[in-house]
Amino acid sequence: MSSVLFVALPLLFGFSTPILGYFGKNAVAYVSTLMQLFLLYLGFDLLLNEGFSIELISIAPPLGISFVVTKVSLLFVLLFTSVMTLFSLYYLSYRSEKPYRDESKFFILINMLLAASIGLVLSSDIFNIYVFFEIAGISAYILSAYEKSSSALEAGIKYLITGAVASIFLIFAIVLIYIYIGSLNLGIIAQHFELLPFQIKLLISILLLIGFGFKVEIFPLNFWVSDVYQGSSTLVNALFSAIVVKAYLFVFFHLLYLFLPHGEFSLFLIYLGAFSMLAAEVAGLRQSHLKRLFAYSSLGQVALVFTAFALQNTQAIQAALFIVLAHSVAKMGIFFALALIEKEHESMESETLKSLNSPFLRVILLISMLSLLGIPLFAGFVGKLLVLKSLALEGMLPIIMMIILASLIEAVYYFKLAGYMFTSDKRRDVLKVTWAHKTILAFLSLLLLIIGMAPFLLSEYLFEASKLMLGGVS
Amino acid sequence: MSIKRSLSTLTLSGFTLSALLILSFINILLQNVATNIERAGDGLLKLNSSEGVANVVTTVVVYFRGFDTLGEIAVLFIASLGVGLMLERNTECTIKVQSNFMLQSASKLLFPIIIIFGLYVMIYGHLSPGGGFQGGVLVASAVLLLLISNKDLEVPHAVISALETLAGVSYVLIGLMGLLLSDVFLFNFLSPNIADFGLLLSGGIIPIVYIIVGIKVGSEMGFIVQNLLKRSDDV
Amino acid sequence: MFEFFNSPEVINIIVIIGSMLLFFVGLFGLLTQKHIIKIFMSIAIMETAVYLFFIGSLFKLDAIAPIMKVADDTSKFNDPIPHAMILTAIVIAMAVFALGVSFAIEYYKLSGKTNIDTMNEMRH
Amino acid sequence: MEILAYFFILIGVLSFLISAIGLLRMPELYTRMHIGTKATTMGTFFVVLGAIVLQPSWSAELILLTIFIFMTNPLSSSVIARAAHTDGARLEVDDLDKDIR
Repeated sequence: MSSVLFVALPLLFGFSTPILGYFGKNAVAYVSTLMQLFLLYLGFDLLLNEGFSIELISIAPPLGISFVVTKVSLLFVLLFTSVMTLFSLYYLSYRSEKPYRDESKFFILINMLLAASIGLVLSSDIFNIYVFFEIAGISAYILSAYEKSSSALEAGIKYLITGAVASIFLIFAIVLIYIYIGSLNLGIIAQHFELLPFQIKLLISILLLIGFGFKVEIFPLNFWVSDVYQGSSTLVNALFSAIVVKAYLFVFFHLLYLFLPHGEFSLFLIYLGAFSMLAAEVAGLRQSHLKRLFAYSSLGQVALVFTAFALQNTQAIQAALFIVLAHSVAKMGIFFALALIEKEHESMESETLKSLNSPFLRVILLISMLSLLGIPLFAGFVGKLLVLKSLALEGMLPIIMMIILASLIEAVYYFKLAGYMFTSDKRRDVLKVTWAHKTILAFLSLLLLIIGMAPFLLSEYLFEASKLMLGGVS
Repeated sequence: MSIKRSLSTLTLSGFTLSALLILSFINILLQNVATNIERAGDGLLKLNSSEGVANVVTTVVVYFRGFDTLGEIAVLFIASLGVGLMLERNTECTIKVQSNFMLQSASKLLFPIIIIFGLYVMIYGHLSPGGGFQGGVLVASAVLLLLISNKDLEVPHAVISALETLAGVSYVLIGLMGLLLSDVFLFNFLSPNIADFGLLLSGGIIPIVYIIVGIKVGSEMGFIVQNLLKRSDDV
Repeated sequence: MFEFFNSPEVINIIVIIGSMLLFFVGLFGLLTQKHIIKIFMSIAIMETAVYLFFIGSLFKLDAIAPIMKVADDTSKFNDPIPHAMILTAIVIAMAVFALGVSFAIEYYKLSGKTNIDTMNEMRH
Repeated sequence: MEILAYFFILIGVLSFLISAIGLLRMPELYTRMHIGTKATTMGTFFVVLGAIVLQPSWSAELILLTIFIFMTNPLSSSVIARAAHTDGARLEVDDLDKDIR
C-alpha cells in the first residue's frame, strides 16, 4: 500500500464534503472517523510489512518529489494518526451535547491538519515541506479562531501574523538553497551543504532557525503560544500540543541532522533549549488560567525535547522520542478532561478545580500531571531520565542543573493544582462523564502507566528509529 | 514638527535593527555571487522534451511538481473556507447603493472580453504563457465586476460549491488513477505522444489538470470575493 | 544605449540591493507598525522582496522564456523552477492574506480594535 | 528613432513619478485619487507609444492594450470616487497627510 494515501485521502475527503453533506448531518463525521481508522490500519500495515520504502510522485527524485517512509517517520505518522483518531472518537460523543458551529468545516480542518503534519514528516523535498508547512499553519489559524469570540480571534490573528513571518524566513532559506545548491531534494542538499561558503551556510541556518523557531516554540520566538492556547477552544489545544508542534520539531531536527551532521550549532541549541525550558516554567508559575498554565507547561516540555534532540546523539534522540510520545498522550488526557470541566463549570480559572466533583477526572488529571512531571512509574520518567543520563555523559552539568530546577518549578504548580483538586468542597453534584469519554480517558492513562512501567516494549524500536534519524536517511 | 515626534524609540530601534540585518544580508550576498552550476531546472528542461508540453513552466507546475500544486489548491480551499466561516453572518445584507450608469454599461462591455480572455488563458495554459491560476483569477475578476455593477445579482452558492467540489475531487482522483495504474501518484497515465508536441491536445493529463486547477481557483476566488463584498458595507 | 546594464554582474548587484531594500521596508514596517492591516501589508512587502530576489538572481540575460517550439531543443531557456515555485508561493501568500483580512474584519466588528498593542484582553 | 522611443518612455516614467509624489503630497482623498489615475493613464500611454516606436511589429497588441487601459482606468477612478463620496469622505485634510507634514 502506498504512503501517499496518508495525504491524498484526507484531501479527497476535504474536497468532497459538499457531496457527503447530502447524505445527512452525521455522514461527514462518520466518514471522517472511518477514514482515520483506515489510515491507522494503513500505518500498521506499512509498519509490519515494509518498514522502509521510497514513494515516487509524478517522476523519480532527485528531480521530482518523493515520500520516504522509514521507521522514525512511520513512528510520527502513527502517533499523529492515532492522536487524530482518538480525537475524532472523543469528539463524536462530545458533539451530541456541545457541537462546534458548522461541523463539516471543522472536520475538513482537522483532516487537513492531519494530512499536512504527515506530509511534513514524510516529504523529502524542501519546497514541498514549505507547502505542507503552510497547510498545517492555515488550518491551525482557523482552528484557533474557530469559536469567533473576540479572544479566539485575537489568538487567531496573533498566530497568523507569527506564522506568516515564519513562512517568509523559511521561503527565503529555500530560495538561497536553490540558488546556491541548485536542487530541492533533501538528499542532494545534504551532500552539497558542507561545500557552501561559510557565510551562506550561516545565513541559511539562521533563516531556517528563525523560520522554524516560531513554530517549534523556542525561547525568544514563543511569545504568541500562551495567547493562542488560551484563546482557542480546549479540545483543539490537544491537537496543537500533540500534533502540530511535534511535526515541526521533527522536520526541524531532520533538516538539522541532514544539513549539519557534525553538530556545528549543537551547543548553542542545547543552551537555547534549556533556557527556554527554564523561562517557560518560571512564567508558568504565575498563571492562574488553566489553559494558559498548560500552555507554559507545553512550552517547557517542547523545550526539553528540543534540548534532547540538539544533543545529536542516539541515546538523547531516543529520550526525545520517549518524551514526545509521553507528552502527546498526557496533554491529550489533560485537555480532554479540561474540556469536560469547562463545559460543566464554564470557567477555566485554576480555582475551578476546587469545586470539581468527579473522582474519575481527578485521577486522570493527576496521572497525566505526574507523567508530565517525570515521576517514576509514569511515562514521562523514562524520557527525562534518559535525557539527564546522556547530558551527564556529555558532562554538561549546568544544563542538568537548569533542567532539574525547571522540573522543581513545574512541580510547584502541579502540586498546587493537585492540592486544589483534592481539597474540594464537594457542594456540586458529581460531574457525569459518559462511558465513551471514560473509556478514552482511561485508555490514555493506562497507556502512560504501561509506557512508564515497561519502557522496554518501545525502547528497541525507538533506538533503531533514533539511529535512522541521526544517520539522515532521506 | 511631527517628524520629530514620530521618531520615537520604537521607530529608531526598529530602523537600526532592520538596517543592520539587511546590510549584513546585502554584504553576504554580494560577496558570494551564485555560480552557474547545473540546477534541477536544467534536468527538468531535458526531461520536458520527452514527457512535457510546450510551456515548460506548466509542465513543472502541473506534472513534475504537481504535488505542490495539489497542496496549493488545498491551501486556497482552506483559506476560502476560513473566509466563509468568518464572514458568514447576515448573508442577506447586500450593497445598499446602486452603481452608476458608467459602471453598468462598461461592465456589460467588459465582462465578455475578460471572461473570454480568462478562458483562453486557462485552456491554452500548456502552450503559451498563462495557465489555470491566472485564468481562474481572471474569471473571478470578471465575476467581481458583475457583482459590483449589479447590486441585485448574486452568484448562486450551489453552483460555485458544485464546481469547486467537482474540480477538487477530480484532481485527487486523477492522482489516484495514476497510483492505481502504475503505482505512482499523479502519474501521466494518458502517455503523451511526442508527435503531438505543441498541439492543443498534447501532454496527456497536463492540460486536463490545469483546466481543473483553473476551475477550482476561479470558484474559490469567486467565493472569497463574494464573501468580502457582501460584508463590506456594514463594517 | 544602456549597454552598461547588459552585464550579469551589474544586474545581480541591482537585484540584490533592490530586493533587500524592499525587504528592509517590509521588516521596518513589521517592527514599527501597530495597525493590523498595516502589519499584513508589511508582511506582503517582505514576501514580494523575496520573490523578486529569487527571480532576479536566476535570470539569465541571453536566455528566453521556457516555451519550447519543438520537442528537442533544450538550450537557451531560463530555469522554469523559480517561476513554478514563485507561482505557488504567491497563491499561498494571497490565501493567507485574505484569511488575515477576514480575521481582522471580524475582530474589528466584535471589539472595535485595530491596534495590535491593545489586543491584550487575555493577559492578566 | 531609438532616441525618440526612449524619450517617450522617459516622459511616461516621469509622469508615473509625478503621480507617485502626488499621492504622497496631496491633502485629501479626491485630489489624491485624481493624481493617482490621470497621471498614470498618461504615463501608460507614453510608455506604450515608446514601445510601439521601438518594436513596430508588436503595435497591434500594444494598441489593444492601450484601448483597454483607456477604458478601465477612468472607470475605476470614477467608481472609487463614488464609493468615497457615498462613504462620506469630505474635502478636508486627513490623517495620512498629517503624518507627512
